[in-house]
Amino acid sequence: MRGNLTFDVAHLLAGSLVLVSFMQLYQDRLYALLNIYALHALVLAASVAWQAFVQDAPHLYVTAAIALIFKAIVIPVALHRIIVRLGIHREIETVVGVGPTMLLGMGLVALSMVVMLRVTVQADPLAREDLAFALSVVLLGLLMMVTRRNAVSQVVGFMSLENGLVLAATGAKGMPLVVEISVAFSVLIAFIVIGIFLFRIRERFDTVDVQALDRFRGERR
Amino acid sequence: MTADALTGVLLIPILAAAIFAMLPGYRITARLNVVASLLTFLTAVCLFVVEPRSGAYLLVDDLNKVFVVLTTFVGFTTSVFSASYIDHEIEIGRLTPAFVRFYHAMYQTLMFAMNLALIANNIGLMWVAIEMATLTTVLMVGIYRTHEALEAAWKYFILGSVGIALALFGTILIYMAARPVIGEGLYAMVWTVLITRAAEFDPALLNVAFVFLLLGYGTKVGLAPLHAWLPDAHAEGPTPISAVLSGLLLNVALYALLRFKMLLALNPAAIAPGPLMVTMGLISCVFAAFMLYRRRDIKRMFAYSSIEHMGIIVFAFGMGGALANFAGLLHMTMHSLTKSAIFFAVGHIAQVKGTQKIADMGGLTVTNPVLGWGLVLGVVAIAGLPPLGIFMSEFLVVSSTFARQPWLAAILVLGILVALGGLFLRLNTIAFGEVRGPVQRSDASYVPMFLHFAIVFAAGIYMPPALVLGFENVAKLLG
Amino acid sequence: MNFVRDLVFQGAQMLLVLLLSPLLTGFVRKVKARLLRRRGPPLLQPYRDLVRLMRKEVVLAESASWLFRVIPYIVFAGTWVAASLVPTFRGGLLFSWSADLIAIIALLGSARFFLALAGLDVGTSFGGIGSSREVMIASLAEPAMLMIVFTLALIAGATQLSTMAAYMASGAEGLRVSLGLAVIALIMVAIAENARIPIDNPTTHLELTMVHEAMVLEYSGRHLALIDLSSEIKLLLYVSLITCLFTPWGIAVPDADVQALVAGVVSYLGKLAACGVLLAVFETAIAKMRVFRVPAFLGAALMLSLLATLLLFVSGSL
Amino acid sequence: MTAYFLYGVGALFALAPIAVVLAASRAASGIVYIACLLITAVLTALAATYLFGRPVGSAIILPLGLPWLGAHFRIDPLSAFFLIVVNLGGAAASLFALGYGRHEKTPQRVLPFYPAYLAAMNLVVSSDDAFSFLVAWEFMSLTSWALVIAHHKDSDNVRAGYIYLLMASFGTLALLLAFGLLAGSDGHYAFEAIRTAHPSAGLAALVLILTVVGAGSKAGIVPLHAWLPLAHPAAPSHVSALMSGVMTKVAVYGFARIAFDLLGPPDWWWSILVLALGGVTATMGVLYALMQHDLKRLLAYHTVENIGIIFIGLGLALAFKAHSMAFAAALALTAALFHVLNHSVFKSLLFFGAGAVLNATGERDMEHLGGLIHRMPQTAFVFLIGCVAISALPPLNGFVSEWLTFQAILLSPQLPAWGLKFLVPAVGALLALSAALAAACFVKAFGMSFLGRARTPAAANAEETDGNSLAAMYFLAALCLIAGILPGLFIDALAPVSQALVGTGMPHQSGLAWLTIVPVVESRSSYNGLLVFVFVTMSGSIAAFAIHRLASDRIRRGPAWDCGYPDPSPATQYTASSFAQPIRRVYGTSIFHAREVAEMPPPGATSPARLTVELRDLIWDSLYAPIATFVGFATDRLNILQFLTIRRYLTLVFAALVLLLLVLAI
Repeated sequence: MRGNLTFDVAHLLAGSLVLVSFMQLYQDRLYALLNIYALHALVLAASVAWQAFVQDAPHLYVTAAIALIFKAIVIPVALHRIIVRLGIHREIETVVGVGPTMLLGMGLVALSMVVMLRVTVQADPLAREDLAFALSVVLLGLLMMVTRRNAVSQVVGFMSLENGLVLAATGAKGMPLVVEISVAFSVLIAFIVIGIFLFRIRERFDTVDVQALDRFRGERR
Repeated sequence: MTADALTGVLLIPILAAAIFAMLPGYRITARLNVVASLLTFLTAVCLFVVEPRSGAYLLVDDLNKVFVVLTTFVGFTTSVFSASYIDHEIEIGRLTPAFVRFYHAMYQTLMFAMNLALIANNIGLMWVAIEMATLTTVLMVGIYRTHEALEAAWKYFILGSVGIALALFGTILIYMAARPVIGEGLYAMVWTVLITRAAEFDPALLNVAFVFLLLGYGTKVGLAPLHAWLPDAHAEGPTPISAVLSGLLLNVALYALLRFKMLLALNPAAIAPGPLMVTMGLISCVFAAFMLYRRRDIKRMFAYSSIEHMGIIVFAFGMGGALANFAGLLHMTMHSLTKSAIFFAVGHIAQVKGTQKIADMGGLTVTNPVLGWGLVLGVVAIAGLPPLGIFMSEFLVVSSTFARQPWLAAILVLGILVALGGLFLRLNTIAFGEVRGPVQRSDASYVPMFLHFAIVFAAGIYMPPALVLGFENVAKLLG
Repeated sequence: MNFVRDLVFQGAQMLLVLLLSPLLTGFVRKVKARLLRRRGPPLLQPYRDLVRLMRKEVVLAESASWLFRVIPYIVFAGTWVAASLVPTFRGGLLFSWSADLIAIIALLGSARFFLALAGLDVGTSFGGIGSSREVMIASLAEPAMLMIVFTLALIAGATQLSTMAAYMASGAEGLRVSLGLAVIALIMVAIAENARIPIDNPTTHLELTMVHEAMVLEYSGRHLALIDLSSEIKLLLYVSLITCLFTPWGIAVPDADVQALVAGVVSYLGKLAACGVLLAVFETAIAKMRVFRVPAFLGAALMLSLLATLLLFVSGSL
Repeated sequence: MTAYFLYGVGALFALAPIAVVLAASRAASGIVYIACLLITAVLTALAATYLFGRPVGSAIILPLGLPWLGAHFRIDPLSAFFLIVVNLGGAAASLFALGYGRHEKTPQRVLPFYPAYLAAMNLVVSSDDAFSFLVAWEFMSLTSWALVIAHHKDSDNVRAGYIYLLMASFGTLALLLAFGLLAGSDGHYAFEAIRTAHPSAGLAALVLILTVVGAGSKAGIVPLHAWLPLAHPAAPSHVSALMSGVMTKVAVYGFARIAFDLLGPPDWWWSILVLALGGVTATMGVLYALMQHDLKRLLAYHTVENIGIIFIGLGLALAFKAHSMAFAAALALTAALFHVLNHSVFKSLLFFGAGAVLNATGERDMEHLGGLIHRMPQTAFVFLIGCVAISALPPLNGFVSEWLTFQAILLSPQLPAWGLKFLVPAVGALLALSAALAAACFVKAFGMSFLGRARTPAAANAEETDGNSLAAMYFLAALCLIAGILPGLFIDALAPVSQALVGTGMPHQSGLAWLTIVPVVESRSSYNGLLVFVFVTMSGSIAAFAIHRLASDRIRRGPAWDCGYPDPSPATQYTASSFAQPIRRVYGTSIFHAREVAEMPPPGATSPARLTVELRDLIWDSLYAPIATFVGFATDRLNILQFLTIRRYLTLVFAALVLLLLVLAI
């Protein structure tokens, strides 16, 4: 019975993470996006905590805490302030419309299911389902990165991608170094956020202004 | 003793990094940098002398011995080059002493990270080390703090981060595949354990894992279409770093890829990793070859040439078989030596001419014969002309492939030819023709450059039997 | 003994072609004149011309080099040697084996090569015109000639002229289409090679129509005499060649008696006369063509000869 | 035996670094060239003693090159013959360079590469495994590339070198693929192993095609010849001579080695390919040459022509060999190889002459020369001999080898294959056409450069070239004559070669009366260059003697007659392009799309009338230009990838990921 329950709860949490990823894809305002991301991190924290509980792995609580404090609170707040500071609180420019993006997302989820469900059943079913969801989250995060023009939303995409990784890592029972990895990734994200702030990257990841790109080392034709 | 050598390879750089971070004088750190690199190299050579012992974290086998020695050797010669390069940079005020201090510390940290990645027995540790190396180089690429440098570093950083993430996902998947067989915990990530049980792993998981690892580490190797960070990072960073990037870091990532390829090859139910690697290799080779033509920045051009050669190497390993693996290994070694030597030359040339734009340099063999002919020699070597080493490896790759897969070899040959055309097109304007750009003498040290060329030349003519034996063992290991 | 006899005949042949060639030219001129209802020059006029030219001093252009003075001798020697290797009245020439038909043609080619150089030596515009047109004509005539040789050689199984003539005389081959095509082509080539109408006009001095004459415009005195003599020998050579290959009747065999030899000489003279008349009639009946129609003419010869070769495979037992 | 060669090659290689060190000093050029001369002379003598003596193969394996293979070297009759060609040419070029090289402005760009180049060519012909062969082959290209761009200030030279290197690498890669097929995937690269492995028919055909492409691009087979007329003239003249006279022969060696030796018994249709290419090459080469007015480029195009002739001979030999007609094959092969030697001799001679002219006047353009026979009589004389020889006129050597080729063609009706029966006569016609055109072309070359009146002050003030250069040229001219009048000696020397390649040699020639050569039987055909030479000389001398004695020997100098309108300006002479005009009209209108545009100023206008000739190189336009366009197009398109935003790069990564996952899913 307990096995069933653990499976169901983990399944529920992981599924919610995918759902929240879709919600992110749907957002077209920055503030709302940040809020949804906080929710994403929250679900992750819950999922990790549940895994910690299930696996009897207390160190995973650290990861859950990081997710909760750093990702659900600190980062969204910091990004919020950056948006205010840089004055870019407007609508998100998407490359592809929301509708097609959602469709693409569906396709990706289906893809990850197909890929992962080929894994033989002898592998831990929990891991198997978990991995399918994690892969979905990773792919959706990547999709977000490539369909958004705005730097902040791209960062959000990267962070949700990374959440998928943490989900996968915590789902892998007994995997060493999970905490270290989640810390390392948090540092990485911090770097990115600082980078955005330092380099005043308003519009895109790429450059401060378009003219600089044209000067770009004479390589421009 | 073995443990000493192993830990020495790691300890010397990391200690040196710590010391350099604290030492104020940049001249002394430059000298010390050379000494530390030399020591690391000598320690690495010791690995050959003493039979190594593998633990849960560190591993020495035939495969990584070659890589470690190559890495530490090029690290050493690059440090020699770096000393004279940095002197000049400070003279013209492009770098301040504080940055140089940071630079040397980072240099040793990078060496540490690469060595760690190479001798790590744990795939998680290997991942960590490679990411550490990546982040270190990001910092070094941006060291000039010009707009372009920061931009290149930023691009490298973002693309690298995604690569990191993908590689990690692959690593997790490998663990997941190994866990039911080996059991939970550390040993499911230990390479020596994984390799013995690989046949029992779940093939579907392995497949997905390999896709992620191929893309994740492939980003570091610079395979097209994941290469985008590479040309800019090479072009905008300090030249010693370009040399290390092309000569070493790409190899380290490739090493990781090879490890996982071996793992996959042992599982008969999993997809063959060969065709994937062959495809990526061919795409990279042909793509980079065409990209050479429109280059206006000399360092970026050679960066694309690195992509091309990485493509060839990955192709060779993808083809597999004793001959192709041998060729791939040889090609990798030769490419490391040649490309870093080319960057040594290019660094001095850029300093003499005060620019990296090809249009502003010309007739170099007239104004600076040694540098100019050095570059000519380098391009001749990298284009795969005899009697230099790359010719031998290309000969082996192509001729051994053609009998098996004629079309693949034909495409590869096309790439090689197109690349040769691109390289010589630019070489002609740089080395020959009318003199363009400022004319000044270069008082740089040519020793590292010609040392590399001498080795490459010698290898093209005569390979010592011991070396051959070593390579053959590795080739067998790679299957 | 045989050797001495053969040597004597070889010498006789050499002298014969040398002595007879001006006569042939004179004969053709005479017949042509008669056809045009003129009286024409005497039959022996070419000999007189040669002797007079030889006695005159040479007026040499200031820009002429040593080569210019040597070339007449080379041209003469080459042509003469070539002509002396073509059987006239008696087959089995002693030195026949020193050069086969291909070599004979190449010898004539050498002569033309040097003559064309002579046209350029002084550095005048007319010399250039002559040379450049000559080499253009030769570039078509020579391959045609070689293809004819090819046809004949395939039929006779040899390129050795004595062997070929003997084979033809034996009548083993009978009539063949290829032979017919070859003889037409050979006549066309011969006309071109000897600078006859309609390719060139040996008597013209109208500047823009000259080919051969333009080339030798700067020659005078003994040099001119040699060059004229060479052209005359060449005409004789081609006539001998055509007759010995296609009308080999009467040519004495190597060990023939006196009677046969006399018959050989007589028949040879008869053939010469017949050819001379035919040539004269032909030249009178036709107008000179424009220089740039020459390629079509010679191209036709080349095609005919190639066709002759290919037809051999179809019709013959080869 | 082989060891001595390797010592020689080693000595040549050792000269290269010495030359680098010495380059600055004045004596460098002398030292290097004398050393090269000595070494190559010794090597020639060695190879000759080998070929004339009792040839036994001796192999040497050095622990160099491919590790588990070693570098194999072996001298057999074929390589010995080509060693003679290489070293003879090398010796002559070194001798010539003793004088010519003194005028070199940047000796440091020539001297180090020159001995290495010679050494590489020696290595190609003596190597006995695929790897050494290709290393030497490509190294030969590389060193000659360096020599081509020795005068790099002229951007045309650099461009020529670029195209050359590309084409050379293309050829090497084709050969590499060929060897890859021959060696199989296990890498049996030694020739010994390749010989015993009999490839299947399809594989052998592919190898042959690759060999034709690989060796042919080096030799200058049309349409792979494009680099040749650019690169050969760009090098210093003694190097041009080596490239044209010798290196193309090394390429022929490569072809002969693979097609006759390594590949086993041939298929008859291979010869169709080789013959057709040979015929087209011969004709196109000479037609191209006729359109040139750069003396050295004209010579380079003639190399293309002669390579065509050689390949015709090789193709015939293949055809005969495929039908087991060993004697005919021996005849064709001997003809081809003899032409190899002959061409190397007279082409070197001609390039030396062109070099002497270039040194004396600074001009390669024939439109700026003229009248040099007055200023440089000796150079003119030897150049004339070269011209006669290359035009295949008796009694010099060029004629003999073409004559032998014709004799081989005449044996072709005995071939059973119908395709060959028809093709060979057509090829014969092309051969005849190219011979006739070659004569025309050399009338032009010699006439425009040496005859007539000087067209420029440079030509008017030229000085006779130096003694060393003249000695080299006289030496080669003498060789032309000797090979022309005593061909039997050379044919006999070639007997072991054809013995080795097609199973039999031509009948022994030296014992025949009067030194005649008889390819098959005497009643069929025979040729005696000596007698022809003696007859012509005698009759010419007798005529001269008789006329001078009996008639007149007086000479008066006067102005030229020129139909009464002599013009003192040298500009009224025929120029090179006007000389070629009739031929251009006949052949060029279709092959080169030649067009003459006449600009006539209206009456009263003072501007000069102009006649411009437009030629199009259709092979370049239809084969090379599209490639260049394609590369340009592809690079332009792909170059966009350099300027994408990070997001787009990420999209690429994303696409790759999704694609690979899709592959897994399906």
